[in-house]
Amino acid sequence: MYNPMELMICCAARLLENGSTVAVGTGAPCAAAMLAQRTKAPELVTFYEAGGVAPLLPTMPISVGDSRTFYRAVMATSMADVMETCQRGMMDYTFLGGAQIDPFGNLNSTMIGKDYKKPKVRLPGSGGANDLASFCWRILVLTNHDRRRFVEKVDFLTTPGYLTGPGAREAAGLPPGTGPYRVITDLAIMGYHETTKRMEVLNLHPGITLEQVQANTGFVIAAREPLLTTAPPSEAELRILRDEVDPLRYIIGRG
Amino acid sequence: MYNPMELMICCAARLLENGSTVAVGTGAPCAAAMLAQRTKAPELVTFYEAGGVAPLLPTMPISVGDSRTFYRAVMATSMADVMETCQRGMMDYTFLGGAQIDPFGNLNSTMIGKDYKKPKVRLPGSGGANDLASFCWRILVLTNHDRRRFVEKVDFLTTPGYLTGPGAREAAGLPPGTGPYRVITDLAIMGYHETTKRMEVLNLHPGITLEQVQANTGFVIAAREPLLTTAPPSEAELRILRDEVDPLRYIIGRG
Amino acid sequence: MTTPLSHGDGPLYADPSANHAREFFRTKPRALVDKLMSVKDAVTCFVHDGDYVAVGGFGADRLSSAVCHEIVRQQKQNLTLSGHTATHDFQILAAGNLTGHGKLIARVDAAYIIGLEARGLSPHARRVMESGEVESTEWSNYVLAARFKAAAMGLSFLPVRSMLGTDTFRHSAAKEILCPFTGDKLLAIPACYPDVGVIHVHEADRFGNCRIRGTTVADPDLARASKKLIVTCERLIPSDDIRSDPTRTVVPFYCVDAVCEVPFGSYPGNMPYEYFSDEEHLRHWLEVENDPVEYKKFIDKYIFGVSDFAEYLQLCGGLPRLQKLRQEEFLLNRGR
Amino acid sequence: MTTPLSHGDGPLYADPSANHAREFFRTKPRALVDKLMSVKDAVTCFVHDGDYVAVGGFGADRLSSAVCHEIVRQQKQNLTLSGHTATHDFQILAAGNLTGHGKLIARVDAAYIIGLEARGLSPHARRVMESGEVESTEWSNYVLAARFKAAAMGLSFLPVRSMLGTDTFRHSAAKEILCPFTGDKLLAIPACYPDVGVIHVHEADRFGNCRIRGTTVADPDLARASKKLIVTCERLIPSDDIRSDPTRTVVPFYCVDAVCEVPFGSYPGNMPYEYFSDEEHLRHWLEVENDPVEYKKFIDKYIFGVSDFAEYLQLCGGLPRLQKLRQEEFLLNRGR
Repeated sequence: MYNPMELMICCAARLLENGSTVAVGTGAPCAAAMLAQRTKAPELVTFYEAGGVAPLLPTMPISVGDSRTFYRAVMATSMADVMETCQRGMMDYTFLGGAQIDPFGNLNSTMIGKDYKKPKVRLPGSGGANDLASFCWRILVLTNHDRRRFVEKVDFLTTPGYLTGPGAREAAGLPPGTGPYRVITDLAIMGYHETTKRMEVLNLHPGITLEQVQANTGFVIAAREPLLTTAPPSEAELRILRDEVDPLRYIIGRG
Repeated sequence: MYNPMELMICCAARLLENGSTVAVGTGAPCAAAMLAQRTKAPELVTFYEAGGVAPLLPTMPISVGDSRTFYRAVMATSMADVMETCQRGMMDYTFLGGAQIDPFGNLNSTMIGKDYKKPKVRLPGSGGANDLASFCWRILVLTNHDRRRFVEKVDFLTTPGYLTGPGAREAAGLPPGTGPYRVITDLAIMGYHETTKRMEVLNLHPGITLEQVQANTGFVIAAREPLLTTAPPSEAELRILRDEVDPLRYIIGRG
Repeated sequence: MTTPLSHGDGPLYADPSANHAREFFRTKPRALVDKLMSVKDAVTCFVHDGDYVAVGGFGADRLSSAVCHEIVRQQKQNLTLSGHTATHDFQILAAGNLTGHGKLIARVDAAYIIGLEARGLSPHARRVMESGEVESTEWSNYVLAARFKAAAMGLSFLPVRSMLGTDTFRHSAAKEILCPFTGDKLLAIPACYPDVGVIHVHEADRFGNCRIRGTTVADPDLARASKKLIVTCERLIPSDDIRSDPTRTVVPFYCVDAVCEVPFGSYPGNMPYEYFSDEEHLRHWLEVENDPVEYKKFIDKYIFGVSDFAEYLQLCGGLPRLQKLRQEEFLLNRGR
Repeated sequence: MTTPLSHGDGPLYADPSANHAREFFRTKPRALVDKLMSVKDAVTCFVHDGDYVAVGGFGADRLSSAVCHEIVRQQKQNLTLSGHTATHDFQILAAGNLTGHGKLIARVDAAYIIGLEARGLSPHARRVMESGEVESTEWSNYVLAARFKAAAMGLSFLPVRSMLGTDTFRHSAAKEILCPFTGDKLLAIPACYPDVGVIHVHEADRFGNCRIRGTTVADPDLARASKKLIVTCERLIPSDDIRSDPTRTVVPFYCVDAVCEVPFGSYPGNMPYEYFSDEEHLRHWLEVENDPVEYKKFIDKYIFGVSDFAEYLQLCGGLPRLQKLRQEEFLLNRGR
């Protein structure tokens, strides 16, 4: 048995190639990177926005800048150095999230409402998300799947996905070849259509139907053929995740 | 008794105000800064282009980047940090030199000849001189006085003085309020006319006449009234210079 | 290029002119003089109503909590804040808004505000931002860091490649430009020269030469960019120590206006290699903010009710509590 | 602005495109793998005819002499050099020109070349530059450092405020621009992404994580800017040492392609905290250059006549000589 959070973390971990670089944050993405390093990607190199490079985490960080993020790291540097390493084209993956995501993978973490000067709900803003989504080659999103989150149009486009569609990132001046790659939820794994750049379902998690995914998505979502079923977490994955990565169940306890 | 180099170093040292900053190199400028620190400007802060800040020199550096330039320094940093400190407006003085200097204080350290592609004599180039002359508030030149060096027009304008005259630095985009300040030679101390920005004689060294200065200058040079006579080195200055600053006579031995 | 270049519509809160900054820096004192003073005096002397204030560290990590408390305690008004990874710092300073002490925060360059990362959002900071009494302009973390970098370099702008195509750009004060060499579209961001910078470091001498262990975040650039800089340090060290290893100096004395020795000065935040964050206290602070009446009591007790940061530390459990956090930082409490 | 914006007429030797560089960096290996190899293998693998080569340090200070010798020994052809404070490095590499080994230096971005600071000018390097066989473009030291910085930042250009109004600008490949915020005239300089960078550091682990003591000059930016990077180090250290104090790492492994342990690898230059420069040897080198026949014998003996840098050190006096230079560095010879 496993819970949805455990499955999501396993899915994310499987996407990270060995010998690649990933800018991670706290929480589930951090757990995914740790799991990847202990399974198929021992040479995965993790970066933390505040300056930590390739730490050997003794425990889950609470902040992207706390001392765990450079515990036995190879380098403790500046935010600019990490971000410019991304801007230079050295960062393969990043994990992002947001209050809203649209069919093109655009993210909102700034505000809910219509009037910027008087938001219904003020959220933190971009943080480093806009930068990482602009610079890194492949954007991964880990999030729960519900209609309030998966919306046709975000209230505020904080962080760029494919913007208005094919070619829009390049036209805006963003580095070519970058963009949203996968969205991993408690229901499915989504990718983006090669030509339309709209989100589409690639994998359904065990027991989940495409109808369920559509019902929990606030825009029309297609499936890429052949539609696959996510492999459940292996015993080895679960053991490592539970015993080594998150023994205190900070993250997987939320699943 | 003293030699011309000793006098030049004393003149330079007297110009440096206490509590000010100066970007220095090796040789006479370094000796001048050391002498100033031991006389009227104990709080003079020295910077070396390669990254040394406020060292306590155990001996004369051979290179602007050698380990003496950050011996017991308060900071050993990067060239960019030092240069950007200058660009930010924090550097009061810099010492520069060159194979040629013109009436507006423009310097040539790149080449002698007419054809850039086939120089008669190739020289090192700007080094950091162009940057320091662009960024620092007051440019000081320490040099021997002869007609081949003081020319109407430099073969190559490596490093900016007042360029073509009043307003030219600002029109070129250089930071306002900066520019050549004093030229100290074995004959005299020159400044620049407030409105024409042309070099003019301020002080004659003891025993030197204005005619001698003109005879050794390849352009017409006026004198500012009242024309002063340089005070000879005091006994205290000479003692410190000879016993503490340059006991091995590396610099003053050349005078 | 067929599409015209666009620019953000947000207000610009700090003069990006390098020439104006140079005029200021020309007059900034450069001598190696003693700058040791109390946090109270430093804030009195160097933080003025209406100032643009930038706080270093990364949210609650290596944060100068002591200076943030003192700014609130002295009821500074009408400040503009740089919201560069602002977490607990923003939360502390927001205590100067909507609590009967006037309006401390008037404007914010927002990249990350009102949140405390994984800990959740600050209810009071949200109330402040949703009240409409604080103006804001949007940026990203890197761009705010790069705005300090532009200033540290003595420039009026730098190009970057983020924010393009987004509402973050639309609500910023950035401008699109074309690279003069490649023709590529880039974002020009204005330099940010704060009136006052505030950083917390591990060690400093009385002249202001500073050492930081671990990540520097944006502090070296922020320090160089700031017209005036207040440094708090865990430990004052002899200047001889600084000179014995100048490689370790990351902020030089000539950037610094005040040096204040504040042991545990990042509490309740994490000070790398010194003590971990006090998550209980931070959780309590977040919880109490849910009720404005309770919250007012809370800040009356912890900020306005004490005369300095040392008293605040006493209220929070004093040395025994700090010893526990030190053990947590060094993982000495594991398996117990 | 009434005067039109101008630009330098000099050729640009390195592609400033950040997008092209990103395509390269996308494929650059990132794993923590063993990169230990000989200098000979490093130069064979990573320096190719026609490459743009950038050498770190400050002239003879913290110079990777070993790699410069090996490039000459392997008779690499048609290189472009970054002449950023190039003193003894330029002097060594110029041995590949006008000495019967083809043309090693074909182009140079010149900020400081052919001189050895207070030691005087190199007669042979001058002959090379005055022969007309080497093309050049003019820059300043800071601008070349800033061109590396632009590349390290992943940009195609940066603005600076020097070179304006001079022949240095006229013979450069820079361009005037106006600040989009202030309207001030600035100089846009193209990013420089060298094909190969070469640096000498105090300590490195086998993956390429590097520590430098003392001034870093432009090396951290040069390392990040370079598509391939050769590191020589005084001492190889365990990776555990690196991880025990990550604050001290100034160049991370993912920038590095080759790690070569070369004790005294900066000889005859100065390696701060290790050994001082061998001024006698440098003076001898300068003097012998006056006579092209003697000079040819000299480089035949010291460069072409040895198989590696260790043999060169032996020829120069070996350990006893190096011990003397170590005492000089630490001022242990004073009063003797």
